[in-house]
Amino acid sequence: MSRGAIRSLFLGDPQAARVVPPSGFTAHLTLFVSGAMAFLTVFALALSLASGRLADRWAEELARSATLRITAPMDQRAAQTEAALKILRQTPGVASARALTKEEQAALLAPWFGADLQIEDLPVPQLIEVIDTDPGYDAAGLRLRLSAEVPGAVLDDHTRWRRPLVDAARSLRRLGWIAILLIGGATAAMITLAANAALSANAQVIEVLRLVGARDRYIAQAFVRRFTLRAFGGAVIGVAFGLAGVLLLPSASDEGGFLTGLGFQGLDWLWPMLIPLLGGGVAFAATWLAAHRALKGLS
Amino acid sequence: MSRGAIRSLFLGDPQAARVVPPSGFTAHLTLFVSGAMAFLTVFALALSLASGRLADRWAEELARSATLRITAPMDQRAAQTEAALKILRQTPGVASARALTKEEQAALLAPWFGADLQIEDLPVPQLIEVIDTDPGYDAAGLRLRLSAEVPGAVLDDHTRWRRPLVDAARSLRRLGWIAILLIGGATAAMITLAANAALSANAQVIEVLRLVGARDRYIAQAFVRRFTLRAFGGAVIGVAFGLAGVLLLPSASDEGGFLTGLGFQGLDWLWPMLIPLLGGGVAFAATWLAAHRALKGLS
Amino acid sequence: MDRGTAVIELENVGYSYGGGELLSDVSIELVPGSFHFLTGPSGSGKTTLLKLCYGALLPTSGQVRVFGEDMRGLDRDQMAMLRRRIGVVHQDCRFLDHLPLADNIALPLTVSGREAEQEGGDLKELMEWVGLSSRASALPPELSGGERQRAALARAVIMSPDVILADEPTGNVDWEMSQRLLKLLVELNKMGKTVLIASHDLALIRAAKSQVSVRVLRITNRKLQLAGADL
Amino acid sequence: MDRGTAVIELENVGYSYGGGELLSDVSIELVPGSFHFLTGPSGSGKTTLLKLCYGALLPTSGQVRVFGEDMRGLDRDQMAMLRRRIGVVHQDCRFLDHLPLADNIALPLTVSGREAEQEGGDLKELMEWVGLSSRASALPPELSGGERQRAALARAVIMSPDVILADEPTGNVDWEMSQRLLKLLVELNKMGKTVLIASHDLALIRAAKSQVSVRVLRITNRKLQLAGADL
Ligand SMILES: Nc1ncnc2c1ncn2[C@@H]1O[C@H](COP(=O)(O)OP(=O)(O)OP(=O)(O)O)[C@@H](O)[C@H]1O
Ligand SMILES: Nc1ncnc2c1ncn2[C@@H]1O[C@H](COP(=O)(O)OP(=O)(O)OP(=O)(O)O)[C@@H](O)[C@H]1O
Ligand SMILES: [Mg+2]
Ligand SMILES: [Mg+2]
Repeated sequence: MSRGAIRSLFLGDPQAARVVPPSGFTAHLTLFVSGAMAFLTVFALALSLASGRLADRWAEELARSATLRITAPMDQRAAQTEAALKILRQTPGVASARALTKEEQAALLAPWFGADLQIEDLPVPQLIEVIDTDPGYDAAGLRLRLSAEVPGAVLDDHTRWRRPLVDAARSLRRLGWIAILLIGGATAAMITLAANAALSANAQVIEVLRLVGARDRYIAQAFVRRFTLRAFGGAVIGVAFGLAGVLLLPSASDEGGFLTGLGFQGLDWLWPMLIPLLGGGVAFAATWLAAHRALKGLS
Repeated sequence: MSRGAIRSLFLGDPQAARVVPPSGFTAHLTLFVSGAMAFLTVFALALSLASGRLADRWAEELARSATLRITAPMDQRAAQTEAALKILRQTPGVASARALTKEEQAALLAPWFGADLQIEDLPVPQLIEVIDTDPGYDAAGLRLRLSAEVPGAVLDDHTRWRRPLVDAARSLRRLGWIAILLIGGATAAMITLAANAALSANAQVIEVLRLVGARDRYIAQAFVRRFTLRAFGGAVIGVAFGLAGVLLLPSASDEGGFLTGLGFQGLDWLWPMLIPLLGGGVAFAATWLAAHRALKGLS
Repeated sequence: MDRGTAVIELENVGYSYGGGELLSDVSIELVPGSFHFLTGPSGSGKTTLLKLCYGALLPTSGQVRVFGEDMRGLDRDQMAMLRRRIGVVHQDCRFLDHLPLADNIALPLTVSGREAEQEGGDLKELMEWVGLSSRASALPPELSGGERQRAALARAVIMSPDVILADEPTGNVDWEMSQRLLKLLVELNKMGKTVLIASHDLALIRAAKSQVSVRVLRITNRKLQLAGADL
Repeated sequence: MDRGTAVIELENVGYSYGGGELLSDVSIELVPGSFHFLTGPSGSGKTTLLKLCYGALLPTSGQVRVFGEDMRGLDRDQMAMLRRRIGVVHQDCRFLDHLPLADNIALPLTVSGREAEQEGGDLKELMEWVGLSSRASALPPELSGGERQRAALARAVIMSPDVILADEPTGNVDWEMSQRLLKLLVELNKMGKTVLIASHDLALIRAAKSQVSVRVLRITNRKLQLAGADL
């Protein structure tokens, strides 16, 4: 396909456009397929992006993955805490370790003892937040060392609880992308088939045009132009409806976690804009190939 | 459409079947559309059912929705607990109220103080689990009454935290059903358009048949039969692939919450079986209408 | 000509495609066993008149009765049944392009539920007569123009219908072949079939006159007239 | 007949659709300004021979040269260009069914990028000549068989091509109209165009002979022969 052909595709030749019958069911089919699939793609995209965001957030939280709990008589507590922090800082795979302040501990316990808890009154253990690096530390080794040097320390590894959630969010995101791929593939196949159906329904048009001396490019262009614009237009409509639908969904809330946050944020809005371009591109390629295959059968 | 016509649709008339050209792009299109959409429907169905299960589970947990916390000096605690339970039992909208045992409280606190906690050593408040009926109780009124009669009682209403999650799961389920409706509608429209496209591509066949004295039913049946079987077959293949895909997803785990549990359970397996029947039904109706509309144009 | 006996009867028929009237006040009766030619300049309405006779068009005024029944009163199934008693050769012969020629010629048998095999002998003989035996398994798009016309005639007569309406059945065949086709129609006519042929071919009409008693109808100025013996 | 001057030249051409050979060892040269008729029984290969001449088919053996160029060596765009210099009337005239007749007749101008309006005068005159002025805005499916043939002829000559190949152009028109069409072709021939007409219509050939010097080619037994003066 030469540049000239692409240019004239968009500038258009009103004469060439007329030689293709204006309408028919395959025309509506193309428009509709393109629209409906674009609509579905917008939703799948919203799902993928939302679960991607969730997975990222959870994965980040997962980094603060362990808590060290030091239960010791009040007088030994500070010393043991110091010792534990020292050990943690020496442990490879631990990014940082920090003793929680009284206020932080009180906030964590609030659901149990009320917000007006006087933490000093309670024999509450000291908590240490452990943030590990990506490959992580050797939990068994750390436990062994702690049990020797800081008898009151218990390592509570949250990873076990959160990892599956992150995996789940990631698998939801993967599901979303798979859906997008499937929808995209199905759309491409349907547009290709519709283009082929339209071309074989118009076999006589092609034959007549060839008979009176039309060049391949002229014939192909008339069809390609029509189908590309149709698929593009259908996708634009579909995306518009899809975005409207996404906007109508209950909006994100802090309390609701990710599920209600099924929308687009920031630059995400650019993604749906790609859909019509891709749809048009697929239609362009499919029709161009179909037209040239149809033409090859004629001398 | 008479019963005889439906019967002969499935028994089939090999002669009548031959008069329709065997194949072509619209044939592949129908098969493909039906298959791809069935495939997507299986996933949307899996998503809906999984989030439906989740919403149900969460909604059920929501029923145990409130905790009453009694912080009082050890000697008054039993009396205040009794008083609070009495008030709760009198409160309309409270289904049941029950003081947690020591063991239950210890289990709840385990993440904080370790499993070997001696709860007697701690000034831990007594917790009362309140299960409310569906319309719920008047939280403000209850608080007022409690503050008067049981000064150490604090009502902690979990509903505020869980309700949005249940809403979210419900909205995911709704999203799934909307997707199914959209996919179903799109499929119906595409099959209708494909049937119309095939019939208009076969206008000459219909004309010739009518000319040589074929009755409407004979002509319509040949098309209807072919399209119904095609849509049905495509959907069967699509559902098979879809189920295979769902089975290949990471399986449900207790830890991972609902997200990895995107599968079918028990009788749910019957739902996907409906898809080919619906697909075939849509194709049947669409082709029957299209054929009769096409025939009406001819004398 | 008694009313009841006419196979096809047009009474004050007028027809218009939407613009001016194309045919007006046309009345004819085709009695069983009659042999008519229909002539007239190109575009005068011969094909239209034939279409009125087999119900592809309904008259805008007047009445068409076929086998004694008013066309307007027939439902679609009755119309289909009527078509089985009328063999039509279309001017632009159309076929089922995906079926071999033999199946196409046997199509009227197929759609009326009669076994093509049963009448296999007839089919073979007929294809022999129109010179298509060697092309029996060819698809219609692989046929020459004349072969298509012959196939259309064969398809029209395979059910041995009571009436044969042929629109320009010899426009694309050579003289010898057109004599053969004429002979076939004359034989059928002698067996009592009613024949109506639209044709420009004066030589053909003359040849027919020498074999059978023929009436020539001519469309001039939207009217149908019986042509004199001057042909 | 000098080699270089022939417009269409077939040299030992053979053609087969896959079965037995349909044409074999055919050699002709059409010089500019010649007027040929092509006859032969139905199914003998007239349409096939014409298709070889305008490149719709390529010979299975031998060579076809048009305007001095070997058909086999042309790419698709060159073939399109060649078609603009050859006007073809197909036996089954096909049109763009969604465009009115006038646009269909002007189609060769449209696809070659020439403004139909510019040649509007020619178009109108031509449509007048073939008697289709009143049907200018009709769609092709609304035309009678004869009207389609006349439209196909008009479309074939609108570009005033160097060669006109017509396949049975008068099969569906009445005698008077066929005389008009013949006159058009004779006039074009007198302007130096090469004309080749496949036809069964002996009367037409005789009429042409009286107006212009005509050669009659006949296909018999897969060979092309120059028919004697016995016609
Ligand atoms: N595409 C094709 N495939 C196979 N056979 C073909 C094809 N086209 C034509 N034929 C056969 O080739 C022979 C010659 O066909 P052609 O159309 O050239 O005949 P013709 O001389 O034009 O006949 P007519 O006068 O009937 O138009 C016929 O027997 C025809 O059936
Ligand atoms: N569907 C239609 N809509 C409008 N006009 C039509 C339609 N069909 C035919 N006509 C017009 O009606 C007139 C008569 O057509 P008809 O086909 O009956 O002519 P005919 O006598 O068979 O001609 P020919 O000898 O050329 O076949 C023509 O001028 C034609 O253009
Ligand atoms: Mg006609
Ligand atoms: Mg021919």
